[in-house]
Amino acid sequence: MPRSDLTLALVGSGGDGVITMGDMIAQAGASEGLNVIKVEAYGPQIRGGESSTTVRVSGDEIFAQADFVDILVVFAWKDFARFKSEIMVAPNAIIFSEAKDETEVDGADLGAGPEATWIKVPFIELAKEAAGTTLAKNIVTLGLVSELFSLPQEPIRKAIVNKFSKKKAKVLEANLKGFAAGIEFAKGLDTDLSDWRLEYTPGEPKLLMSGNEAAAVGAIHAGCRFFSGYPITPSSEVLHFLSQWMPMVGGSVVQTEDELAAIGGVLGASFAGVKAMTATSGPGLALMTEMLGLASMAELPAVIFDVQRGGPSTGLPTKSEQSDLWQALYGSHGDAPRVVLAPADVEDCFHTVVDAFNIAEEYQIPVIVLSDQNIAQRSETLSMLTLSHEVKERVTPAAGELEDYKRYKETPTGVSPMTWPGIEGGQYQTNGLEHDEYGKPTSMFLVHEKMNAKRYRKLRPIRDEFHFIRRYGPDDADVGILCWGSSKGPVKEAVQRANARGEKVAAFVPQVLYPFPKHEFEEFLKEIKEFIVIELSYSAQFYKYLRTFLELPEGHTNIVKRSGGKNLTVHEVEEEIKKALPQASTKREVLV
Amino acid sequence: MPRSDLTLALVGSGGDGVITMGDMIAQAGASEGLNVIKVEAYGPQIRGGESSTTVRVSGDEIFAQADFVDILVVFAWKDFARFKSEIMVAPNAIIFSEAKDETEVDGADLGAGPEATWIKVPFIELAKEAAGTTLAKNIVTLGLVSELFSLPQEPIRKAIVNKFSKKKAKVLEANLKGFAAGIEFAKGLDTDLSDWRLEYTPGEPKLLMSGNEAAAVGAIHAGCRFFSGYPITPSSEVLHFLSQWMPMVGGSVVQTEDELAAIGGVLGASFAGVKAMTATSGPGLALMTEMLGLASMAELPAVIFDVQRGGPSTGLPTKSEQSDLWQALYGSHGDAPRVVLAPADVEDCFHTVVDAFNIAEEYQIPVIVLSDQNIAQRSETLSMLTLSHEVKERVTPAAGELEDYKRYKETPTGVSPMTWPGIEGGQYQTNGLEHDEYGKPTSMFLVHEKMNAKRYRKLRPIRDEFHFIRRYGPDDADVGILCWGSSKGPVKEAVQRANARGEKVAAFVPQVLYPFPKHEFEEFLKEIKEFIVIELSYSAQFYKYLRTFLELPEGHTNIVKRSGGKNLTVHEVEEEIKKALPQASTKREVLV
Amino acid sequence: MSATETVFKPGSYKTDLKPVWCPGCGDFGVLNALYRAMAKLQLEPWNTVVLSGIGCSSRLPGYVATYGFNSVHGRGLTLATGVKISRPDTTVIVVGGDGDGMAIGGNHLMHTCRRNLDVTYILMDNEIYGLTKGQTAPTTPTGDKTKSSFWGNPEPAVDPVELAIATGATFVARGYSGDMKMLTELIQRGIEHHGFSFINVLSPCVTWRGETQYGIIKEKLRSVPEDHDVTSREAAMRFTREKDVVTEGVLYEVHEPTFGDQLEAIRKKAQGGKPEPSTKEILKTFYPTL
Amino acid sequence: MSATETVFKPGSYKTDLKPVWCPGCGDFGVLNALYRAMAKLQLEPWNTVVLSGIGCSSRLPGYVATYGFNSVHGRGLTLATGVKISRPDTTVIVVGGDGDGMAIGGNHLMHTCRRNLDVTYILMDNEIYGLTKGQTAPTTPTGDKTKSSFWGNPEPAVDPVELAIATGATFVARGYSGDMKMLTELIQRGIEHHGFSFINVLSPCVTWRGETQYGIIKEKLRSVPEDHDVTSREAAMRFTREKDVVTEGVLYEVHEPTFGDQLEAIRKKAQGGKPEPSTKEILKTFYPTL
Ligand SMILES: Cc1ncc(C[n+]2csc(CCOP(=O)(O)OP(=O)(O)O)c2C)c(N)n1
Ligand SMILES: Cc1ncc(C[n+]2csc(CCOP(=O)(O)OP(=O)(O)O)c2C)c(N)n1
Ligand code: SF4
Ligand code: SF4
Ligand SMILES: [Mg+2]
Ligand SMILES: [Mg+2]
Repeated sequence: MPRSDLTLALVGSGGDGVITMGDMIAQAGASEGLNVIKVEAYGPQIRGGESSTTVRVSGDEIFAQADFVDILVVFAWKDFARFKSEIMVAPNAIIFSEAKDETEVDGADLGAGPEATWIKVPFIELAKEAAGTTLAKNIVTLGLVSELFSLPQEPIRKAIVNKFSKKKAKVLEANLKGFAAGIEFAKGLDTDLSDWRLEYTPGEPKLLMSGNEAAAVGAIHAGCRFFSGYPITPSSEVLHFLSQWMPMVGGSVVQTEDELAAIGGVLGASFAGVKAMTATSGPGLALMTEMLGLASMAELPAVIFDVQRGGPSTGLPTKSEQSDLWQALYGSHGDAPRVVLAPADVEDCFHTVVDAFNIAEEYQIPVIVLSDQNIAQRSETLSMLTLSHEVKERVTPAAGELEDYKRYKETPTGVSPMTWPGIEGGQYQTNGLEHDEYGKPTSMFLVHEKMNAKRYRKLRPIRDEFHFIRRYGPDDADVGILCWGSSKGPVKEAVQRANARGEKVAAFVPQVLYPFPKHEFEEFLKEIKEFIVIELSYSAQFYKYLRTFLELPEGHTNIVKRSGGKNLTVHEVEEEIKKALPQASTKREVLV
Repeated sequence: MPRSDLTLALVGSGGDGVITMGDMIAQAGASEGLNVIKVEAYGPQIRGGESSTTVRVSGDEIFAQADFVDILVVFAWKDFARFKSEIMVAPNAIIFSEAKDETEVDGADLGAGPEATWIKVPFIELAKEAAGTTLAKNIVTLGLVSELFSLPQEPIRKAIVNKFSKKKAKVLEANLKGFAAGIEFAKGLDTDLSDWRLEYTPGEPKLLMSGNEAAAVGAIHAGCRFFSGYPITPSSEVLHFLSQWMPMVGGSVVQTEDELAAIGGVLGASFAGVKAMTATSGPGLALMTEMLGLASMAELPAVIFDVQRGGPSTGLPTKSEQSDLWQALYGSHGDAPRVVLAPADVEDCFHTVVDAFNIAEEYQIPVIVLSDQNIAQRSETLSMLTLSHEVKERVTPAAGELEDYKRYKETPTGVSPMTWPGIEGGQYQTNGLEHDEYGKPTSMFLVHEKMNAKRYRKLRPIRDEFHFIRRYGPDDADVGILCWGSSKGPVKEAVQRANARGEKVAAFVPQVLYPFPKHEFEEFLKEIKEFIVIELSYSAQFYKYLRTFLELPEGHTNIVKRSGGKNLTVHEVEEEIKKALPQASTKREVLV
Repeated sequence: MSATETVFKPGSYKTDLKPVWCPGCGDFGVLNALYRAMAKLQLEPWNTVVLSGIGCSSRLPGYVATYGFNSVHGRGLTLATGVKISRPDTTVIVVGGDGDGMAIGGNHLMHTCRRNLDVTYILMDNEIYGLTKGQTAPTTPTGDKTKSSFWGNPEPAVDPVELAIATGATFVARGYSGDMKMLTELIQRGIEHHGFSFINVLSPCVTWRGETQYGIIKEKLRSVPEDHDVTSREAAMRFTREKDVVTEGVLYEVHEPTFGDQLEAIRKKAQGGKPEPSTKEILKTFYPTL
Repeated sequence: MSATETVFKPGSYKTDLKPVWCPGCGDFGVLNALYRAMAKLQLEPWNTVVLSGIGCSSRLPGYVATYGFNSVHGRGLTLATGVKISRPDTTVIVVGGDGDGMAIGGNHLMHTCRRNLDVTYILMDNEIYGLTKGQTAPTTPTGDKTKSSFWGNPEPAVDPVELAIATGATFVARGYSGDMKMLTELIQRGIEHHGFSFINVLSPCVTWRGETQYGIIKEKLRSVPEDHDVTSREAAMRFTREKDVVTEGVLYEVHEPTFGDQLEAIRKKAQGGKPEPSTKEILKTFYPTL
């Protein structure tokens, strides 16, 4: 029976072209309206080392990488070793490998069961014969897998034509021959793989974007016209994209000497009345925390896009983790209010960035958007329709407000009229010192207390106005799961599977972490019987943060936390649900 | 009836010599074995602006500045304005002011009641007449107050001789005349102030030190031989002191270009096997957080002495606050374990720094000592006897451990054998990347999880070994107060007063904040009925931190928090006790 | 009164905040020279931004009635970059101390010089950390005893002028806060210069370096020779690391594209005369191009 | 085998960690030259420390069997200061990339030059950010297109040699990773130099700047003229901002007291031949002196 959802993993080393291969499958899928999620991984070698690409294509909605790979292609087993714990195949997977490679492989190591199908393919030979170069191995593979598993073959062929049409005609021709050879080889195979064919109804083409790209587009959409940043994995694509597009919309990109200058540039531009953003990762955010406090104190709008990776220190720079949370919430000296948002998928990256600008500009407060490597660097299909979002502009003070102008005037919301250079009569002198309503420095306790209160007062209206929350599953769930960021994908999928089994499981995913949507969450808590909180942080940063202001159900709270470095799997979530369900059925009282 | 405890405040502007005057009273008191606490305060002017000094001298133990000033001397009321909310006099205070100053003063503004005594003194005239210069006003004042209130007059005279003996004989003579004139004037006063005389039994001289000085001596005592730092108020005295003394004990002080270099220097020296420290305040600590993560990851001993001031941003650089706590606990990316200690008085500054080195060296972990401006810059009398503390040395690996040397070997305590340059055969290559037991970089999830666990495992033995806690009041208290840092002084004093009234009030003051002495605190909680947590942080950082791992008594927890900028007063604590006591008597069940 | 009719006098730029500086501090001279230069140029307060880091000297923006920002230690130039690049029509002036600009902020100084950002930077050099009460600065002479160098400063001093020239500033001058006329002119010329103008001002700290500083500087002070070729890097370098003299005046001035010019050229190239793409148009580029 | 009998060969300094560098990367040449220089000097691995920041180049300490520390981006020199000052008998070598040393780490470079810290700093200059996959570096030529400069780099490039000379390095050399013999000699001389030795090594990134870099450099390469006066700052400056040639060799070398020398002198002065005071003796100074 053909299937609607298929995951392929391709493993090789530099020059094997596995990344190109993944791209082409993803592009072809997207052009056919399929849902695609593609991730890449690399060994420590900068170039020429091991690399892998994993593509999930599906006719149904998908929310994460699959836990298990259905189809694995390995050009050399020694390259695979690097990914052993990262790429697990399904027990009944189809495993293709280079015929010449005689490495002994223990299927159990990969997750393969006795029911797995092992197929040796003379990739090198086929490529050499058909295309005259072993470089065409990947194109041969595309022919093979597209034929065997009914991947969109015509679009893949077009992708090949596209890629090589800029080169000499001979090169294109050779590659098309390689493609054909792969198809031919597939046709000649006598193993029946028809159960593995992908069945889908073609639809409108979809966009294919990474989280970092979506964030960058979000910034431009929100009206950001100044970006300063310092490259750092896994956030650099934001800088790359904006270096191209920002000038086209009339804005500026400055690659600064370090992260201190990056946040400084943002605060300067913002002070000057221009929407501004920076992007970084944990180590860079650490360097920015001093000036984040300045943004809180001088009440400057600022958007800091932070893509989390494994820590501490340089840590695991290419892997995902959810351990920048504390630093984002608490990483400044003094009582320095800020807002923390967190996208949970690629599309969210667009929306949270626009929200971040809206909040920053309306409330004159720094907003940190905590993305993570998982959603930042994976490619995902999106519909154009979902990518629109209302944009708010900074409000110029009314004329009357400029008489005896108080930049930090006390107001019920804590928000004061803000001018910027160019506005005649709006001049003011600000600073990072404690100051009075005019901005004049003071060290008086009473002013300090009043101004602290003013700055924190903004958080309440922000909470009331912005509640970007996702909720899955039935209202009267037995088990309720709370998670954030990229953990959403596997959690949502696990919840849907559980619901399909008739299990009453629900999930709550806040995209606004601070100020936390407390009301909504407490409503959620009331309904459920057993509570699970899931995160990828060894020290359980999210759980501990929740405890600072929430009463979590005593005896019914299951803390699921581990280090990052490996993305959360649906299986892990399902295991937790399995453990929690019986607890829920034995205890009937409502929580909280 | 004479008294054993007296607080004087002296207010003037640059050139009035109020700081000298305070010094002399403090020195004289210390030399007579009195207990002294002296604080200074300044207006924003760098020099020549308003200044004040407040000295408390007492025959009894004292723990903080007094809430109210008994004797106020004001040379010019316009200077006093700056300190209005900081210096409050007792309702029955004696207030001396310059006879020539005709400013109308509303006593209520200062806290004075109708029972206050107002005395105009022709300071200027007396000084000019007796010493030939108005500059001697302060010396005249010393004569006056020492005579009227029985302050140690002979030692004060010696202090004057000391100060002016290096100058021309005429100058000394003139000042001694001024002193005599002050005494004379006092004798001629017809107001009876005998109730305000200080009565005490002279004792052995005491040391007079600030918290920063005590910390610096503690560092040398602990064996610190490398200090790198960047000046910042209110921590610079540590740098100043060490710049003098460190070379005398064979060590080095480097004033770096910034705080990034300061912490870098510390990590380098520590890697090289030399005990090392830096000192800073909130903004500097913010800049150090990236490299704090490196210390966690590379498992390097490091002591970071942070003196808190008002925040956020530049904030209130000369005022105390307790708002660097979150940054100290959480201000790094990734899961980065560290230890946080907090001295609660000047003496503690010595001990916590030695403990910090002991913990850092034994457990190869960064230790942050959170002092605050209040204890850092006040002068306090200490006994030599209390200033000793056991010192631990870094352990060299046993010979066997160097075969197949694993720098990050897994052990039950998480502590691995550590070598340093100069040790033959101990060479290893380390980094801030996740690494295996040998220190080799890896991005494998399983290693990451294992190593996170190893690094965090250290916290448990640290908690078991180090429990520097102070506890005051009866075991079976009705009301229990938790506080940290300089808040201890007023809390302890309030508890003693309450106990003297027969009220069952106790206090718990941990000097180890992380890992928190949970057992001991839970024991404390068990005994009490009503719980108060007190801190100077607008966003209640300490209270929220406690919530992350403790169940605080529901319905019996009183959160007392406010911004810093003004030190906690005994009165504030007493008010809270007054509110809490009736709650405790109505509810009899034991908490937790 | 509309903008065009206004005549700005030096006093027009005063705010009602009283300087916290010590009586006799060199920074008063810098502030006054700045007021005068601004008046000479008739700078519109609402189109002028004065920024700084932290230090005694960095308090200056509070005393100038333009848009002003006394930011955090060492980072004045980073904020100035954001201001000038995002709002190129404003006149941007940055001030700070030797510690602010050469110690903690040294990296930003170096890179802002290199980029030739069109702002004027006034480094108020008092050879000491004033605000924090007298520690060694990068310009403190070797051997001098300070609060943080009990046994004498072990480090050689930086010459800010040398650093500015070597790292690419296109206008480099040395001034003295005691020479109001010259300083006013230097600031005026610095603001007029299209590109990064760096003005190293000797501005004595009477409190931590003593009143004698004025005398010491006056003794050594001389003007830049008439025949000095300001366009020669080599010639300008001759006025660095001076020992027995202090040369005042414009030491170096060349014309190079500014950072803003370069970014503007990029915008032109990128837009190619076409209107700004909409979000939708940008998104469309993410459709597979098969 | 005791230390004195050992003979170290270049291979003795190899660890069993395989370099992550791309085939053809210039950094291999630097590593090999370093091994050779170390063997020539018979450096004892246990008395040698190699430090770095973050970058492709900064991976180097992992491949040298001494004490090694691949620290965090830009901070190699700060750690080196702690190592060298606290343990003056060790030989300290610091390596890093152009981004690491001149962008985020620029301030430390400048101040370490100034202090004349007795360490050897090898800046592996590939005109790009290698590890993060090809963004503009401070040494990337103006106009070059990189991942982060889609429309071409808007900034002028720094000349690391100029900066090092201007900020006080006492030994400044330029080398090329393709000239092993010369580079070995430069590193050896740098280590032997008492003071801060700065070696700017052109070390091509074949992945992000292309294989052609080798050809371009070779074409321009020339040795420092025989008659060059290495003690002249002015003469050395002539080899900076070169366009058509690349001059290899020792460009500048003078002898000045090192930072360590200065601190040692302070210790001598402070101790005045007296024994170290005990804690009690220090505390006693806090008794009132009336
Ligand atoms: C991150 C940080 N580190 C340190 C300080 C403390 N600090 C304030 S001003 C200053 C130096 C002042 O010297 P300078 O820049 O020369 O200015 P001046 O006061 O001499 O005009 C220092 C170290 C700070 N505010 N922030
Ligand atoms: C604080 C911080 N910011 C950014 C990064 C990301 N980063 C790692 S290496 C690098 C630059 C690499 O370039 P370079 O120093 O020239 O070394 P190369 O790889 O070219 O040898 C950057 C930006 C980081 N690790 N830490
Ligand atoms: S301390 Fe020095 S620099 Fe600061 S205001 Fe006073 S004289 Fe000026
Ligand atoms: S990316 Fe460039 S610098 Fe890095 S290893 Fe490869 S060739 Fe060398
Ligand atoms: Mg200064
Ligand atoms: Mg590089």
